[in-house]
Amino acid sequence: MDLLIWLIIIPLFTIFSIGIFNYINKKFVLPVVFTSAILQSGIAIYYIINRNNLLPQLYNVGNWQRDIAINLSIDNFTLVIFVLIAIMPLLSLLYSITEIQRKPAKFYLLINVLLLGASGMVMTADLFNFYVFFEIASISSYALVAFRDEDISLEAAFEYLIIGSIGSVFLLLGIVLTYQATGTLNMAMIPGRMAEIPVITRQVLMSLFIIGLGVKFALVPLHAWMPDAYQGSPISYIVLSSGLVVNVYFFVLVRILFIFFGVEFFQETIFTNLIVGWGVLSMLFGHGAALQQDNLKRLFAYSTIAQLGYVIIAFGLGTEAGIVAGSFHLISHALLKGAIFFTAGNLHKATGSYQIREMKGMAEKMPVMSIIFVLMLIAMVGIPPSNIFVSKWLILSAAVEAGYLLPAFMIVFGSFLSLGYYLRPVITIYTGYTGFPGKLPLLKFNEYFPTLLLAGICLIIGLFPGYILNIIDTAPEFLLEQSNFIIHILGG
Amino acid sequence: MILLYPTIVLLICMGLYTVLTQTNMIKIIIGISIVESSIILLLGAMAYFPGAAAPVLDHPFELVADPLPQALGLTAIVINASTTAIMLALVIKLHNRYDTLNIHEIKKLRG
Amino acid sequence: MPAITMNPGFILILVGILSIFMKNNKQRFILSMAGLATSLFIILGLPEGERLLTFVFLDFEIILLEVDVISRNIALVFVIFGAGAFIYSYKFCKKKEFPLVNFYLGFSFMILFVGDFISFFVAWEIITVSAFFLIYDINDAVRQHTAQYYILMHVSGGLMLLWGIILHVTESGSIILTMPERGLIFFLISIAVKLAFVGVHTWLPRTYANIPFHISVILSAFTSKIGVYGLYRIIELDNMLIAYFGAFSAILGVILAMTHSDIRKILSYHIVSQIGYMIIGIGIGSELGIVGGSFHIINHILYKGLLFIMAGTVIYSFGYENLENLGGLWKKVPITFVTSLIAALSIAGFPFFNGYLSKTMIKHSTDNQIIYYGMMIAGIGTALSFIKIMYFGFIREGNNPPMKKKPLFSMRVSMVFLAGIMMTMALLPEQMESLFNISTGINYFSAYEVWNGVQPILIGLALFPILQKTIEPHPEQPIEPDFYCDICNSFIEFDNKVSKIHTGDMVRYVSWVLFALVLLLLNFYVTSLF
Amino acid sequence: MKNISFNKLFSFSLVSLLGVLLLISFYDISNLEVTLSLSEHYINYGVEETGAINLVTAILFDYRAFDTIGEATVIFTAASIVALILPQHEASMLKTEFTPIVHQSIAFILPFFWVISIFLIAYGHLSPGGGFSGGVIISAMSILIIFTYGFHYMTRRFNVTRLSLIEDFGALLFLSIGVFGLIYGGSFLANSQAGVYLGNPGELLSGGLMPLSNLAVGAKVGTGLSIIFISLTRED
Repeated sequence: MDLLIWLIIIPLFTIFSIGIFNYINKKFVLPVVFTSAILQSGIAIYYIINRNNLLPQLYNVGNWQRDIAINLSIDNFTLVIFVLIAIMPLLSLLYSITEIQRKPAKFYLLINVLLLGASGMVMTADLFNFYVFFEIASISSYALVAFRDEDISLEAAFEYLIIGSIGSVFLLLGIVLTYQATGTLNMAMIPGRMAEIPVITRQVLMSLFIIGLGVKFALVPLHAWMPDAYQGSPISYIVLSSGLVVNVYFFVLVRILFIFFGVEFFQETIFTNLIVGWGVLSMLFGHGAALQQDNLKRLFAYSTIAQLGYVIIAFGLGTEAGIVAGSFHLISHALLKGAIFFTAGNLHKATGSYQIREMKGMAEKMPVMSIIFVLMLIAMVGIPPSNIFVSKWLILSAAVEAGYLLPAFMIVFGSFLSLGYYLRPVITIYTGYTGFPGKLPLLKFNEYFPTLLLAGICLIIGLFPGYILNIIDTAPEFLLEQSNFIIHILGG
Repeated sequence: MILLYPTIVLLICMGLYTVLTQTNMIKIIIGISIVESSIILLLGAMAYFPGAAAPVLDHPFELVADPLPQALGLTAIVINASTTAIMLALVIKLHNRYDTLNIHEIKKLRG
Repeated sequence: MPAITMNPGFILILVGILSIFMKNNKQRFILSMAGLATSLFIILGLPEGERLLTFVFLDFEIILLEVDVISRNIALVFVIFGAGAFIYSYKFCKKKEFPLVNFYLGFSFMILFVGDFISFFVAWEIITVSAFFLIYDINDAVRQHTAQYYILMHVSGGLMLLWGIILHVTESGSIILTMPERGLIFFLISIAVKLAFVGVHTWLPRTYANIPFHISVILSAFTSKIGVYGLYRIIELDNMLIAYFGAFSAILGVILAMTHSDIRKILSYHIVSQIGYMIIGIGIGSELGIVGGSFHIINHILYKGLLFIMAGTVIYSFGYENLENLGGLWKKVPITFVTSLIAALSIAGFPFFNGYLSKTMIKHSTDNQIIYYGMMIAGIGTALSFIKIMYFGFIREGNNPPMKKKPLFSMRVSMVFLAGIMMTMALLPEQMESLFNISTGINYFSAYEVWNGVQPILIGLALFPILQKTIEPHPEQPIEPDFYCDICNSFIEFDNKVSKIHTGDMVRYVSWVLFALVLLLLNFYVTSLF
Repeated sequence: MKNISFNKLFSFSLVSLLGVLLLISFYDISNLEVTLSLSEHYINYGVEETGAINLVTAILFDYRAFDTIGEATVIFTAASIVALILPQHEASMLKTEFTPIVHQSIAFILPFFWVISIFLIAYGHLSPGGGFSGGVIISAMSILIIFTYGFHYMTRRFNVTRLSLIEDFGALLFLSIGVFGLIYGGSFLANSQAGVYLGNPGELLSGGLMPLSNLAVGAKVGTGLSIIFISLTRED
């Protein structure tokens, strides 16, 4: 059954109808939003479970021939993001029920737009259609950053908007030039034409794609918006952003690079070295800047930048093991970072601030949340038996196998640096209690449940990584072998 | 035709230079709009061949302009307009809060 | 009775989880003792030399149970000392400490019996983390610093281990715990951190002198011994270089110990020195050497634990631990005095005490003169520093501090228990050898051996009046900054610089984007020219 | 002062370097021999396959209708974002008073605007125009009304809530056209492939569901842009 189009139709329906429901009766909004979120997760889970007999699947929008239509496709590499689509949006929405008090209908609308953009970007096999979904996701991100309506969130949103627009201009330029150079927008037809173009032109197109998308997943030095944006925005958005959307942008860039240009091309032009080096730079820079942040959200934003550095290194290796390792790290980092952000939000309920120094003595007031927070921070360093340990193990062994000893060692060094800054919140939370003004708010079900669930999932993945590895171990087939993807889209 | 690409590149550079050097937020937005428009100009230029007719086929033509970049351009225009609207809304809001349009005075986030 | 094939560590981990739900210390204590008894029962019934409890993780075979003589004997003494430590400390342990100590012990047991690198690394790291939480205290800034220092040091060691394992695994394709084929140096660095080798030993005195005495009892008995055990399991070199390093460590540790005057600092530096003996034994690599080294681990756990218990009792009863403030204690706490005298004589290697046996074994395992004399010098230093503790602390009639609290009954029980076990072991050398499946043929109680053992102590006694000026007690700082703090500060400097370039100026960020694009394009265009 | 000039110099060199590099690559790309297979298909078979003679509309509403629904979502989102960011205030930013001549002439012109926009939307598949252009002219009407008669006059008739309801229904109409294609044509947004009567190319009722899509998009774009404009002009 072609359920994948419903991943587009359901959020679209929610987006368009939420205003009407809100107009009729505000009570209708939540059920509608949650039904749609549950349906979307359900579809993702359906594809994950039935991956062996359903995938790869192709959907022709408008029923045209495959070479002229916009195609939506799900292959085994897409499942990496589907794991996140199945988990993150629902939990993020659940958490937002209490967090978002002002104009909740608009918030749900924007979140659905974000989801629409994310699933569209992942599934589409048409270059310009990808740009449309890219803008859909970007536009809602800008608004969600500004959602809290504070000075800093507005400032951050404007900053993100400026940098993001510059990025998307270059992305559009890249897409337009690709069309001019190849005469087609179908992602499966581009590789064949691309091979006939001179090397330098291909490299120009590649750099335009890298800059355009790199802005979005905070590739150093295009990362500056991320800490600012996270500092001012609601936790539910941050979780969705660092847990899904950022990964989607990265995913698409990887797909574009590998499918359009091919891994042989990278190895011929020493591009692999460049991208691995860039990953190392990203990682060290992120860890370095995080070391003395006093705001938890900023700190974790920098740490997200650094963690994506690991993923960049892993994918940059261009080997099968590297891709599996990178995908695994993408997933495990997203889940763990989501749990950490939720916990930070819960702690924030008591202190009213995200400044680390204000969190003094939280351990006495919120013992369970504090211990979970601390354990997750330690897990983030890669201390076993956390899922990050497994993913670091995979990345390290992939890098060493591919002969990249120095980058691999930098990963180890980066873990050490990250311990340095994860210890600071730990130390502060477990430091002498100075007294809070007022009463401690009680945590509601929808606040602690997502936290505990994500933490539990992380632990289970850490102990039994096979569950996730089984899903993603066929991912490299559709990335390293261009012909697989082309045959899948265009038919034999 | 010979000056087409230099014009587009010049427009892109002008826009980017505006973004980099102007301090007024509205002017920065204008700069970004210039860059975006120049890319739409590129799309339009790609569609055109010397002597081609517009792609409205009410009777058969020898040579028809490429309709696809035009459609893409239309989409891009709409998207750019939406982005610009959001930018302007944010500028209004920022002006209310910070009481300035100078971008160098809006620096609460750092570090 | 059927033997249970199970890694005894799991029992204690389970006990640790259960003890969270217990109501008071007595229940937690009984539970922990029951856990230790079960572990003892399991350890005695474990089959040797088989690889059991295997399962597959990431295409690798995890071996959770692999027993040999040495690991079983060390585990036995872990059980004995664990029991002693629990008896000693259960009255004043805090609620959070019971589960943590149980986790700590559990993973220490686990690491003795695992047979592959992944579970070795897992246990290695969790030991660090649980020790971090044991050291950490919510209301004490010094302990917070200490804990931070401890975990940074140990995790960097652990990451070195991970790196070494990765290198080894990609080279050999197997994770069975053996001599690494590649990246040996990283294994050595990691183990050096864990066993507090000279140079990376700084965490040890800093930690053990600043935490509550009952926790230092536990930590001092296990942490560095696990490092030595790791050395034995991983490094199979009959390399004299390691033995030389061991001798160096033994001498330097003892010199550092002599210059301090906090009891626990002296004891801590002594660990560095005693670890040197174990490294010598394992570095020599002959069967006798390894058995001597691991026998020394066992002895050292007992007597060093007992000495830390003594230090704890002194702190508990008098409130001081700097020798400057102590004196004439032997009348007030006679049991403590007698038992710690036994421990001090053991550590100095006096004949008829148990340290003597293992030191003699190590001496017999090599003909190398440098090592022989190195051990001799270290022995003299050991004797000197324990004469220092005994003299200034217990015998000298100086400022007699008033006794605040009488030592608890449970404390005295544990001291007598441990001293009794030590004496039993000391007087039954043949049985000890049979426990290790070895027969050395050394006649421990012959006049020649006894004279050899007594020599360093006599020299120490003779030197004591001469060196009294330098080893006179003096006040001490709890935390002294060192080389590693400077490294951390340089990281923070780097971070300041990184953080400063984010000025909040959007235009600057845009220019970074353009700069990156230009750089990328230029790179491609320039490389295309060549 | 010195600092500022350095900044300008740096920016200038950065931008001009980028310009040179881009120019080189533009010429590189324009010198390539390319077969525009996609466009050739549209030009050769577009009319007979979709029933619309305006190929741009055929692409927008049939071949690549999926892009269009995304684009409609962008406008929709932008409108709600602008309404979200800018709070509801009473007074208008535009305080200009016009003479009766202006009032009268605008009142005279407005029906023509209306006709033009309806024409553009209805004949979108036959002549240059379409839902987007028509929608823009509708929004131009509301801009004119606000300019000349003031903000209150406009909001008395059409406030933002009511406009966004219209927008919602327009968007839902477009979506349901897509779902219609899914049910009858087996694929989301299937139009001419869904077996809908295409008519003779050149007639008003041709192109299958295209006029209906144009209508939906026109309503959506017109109200969306009006909302954006109304929200932007409101101020304290």
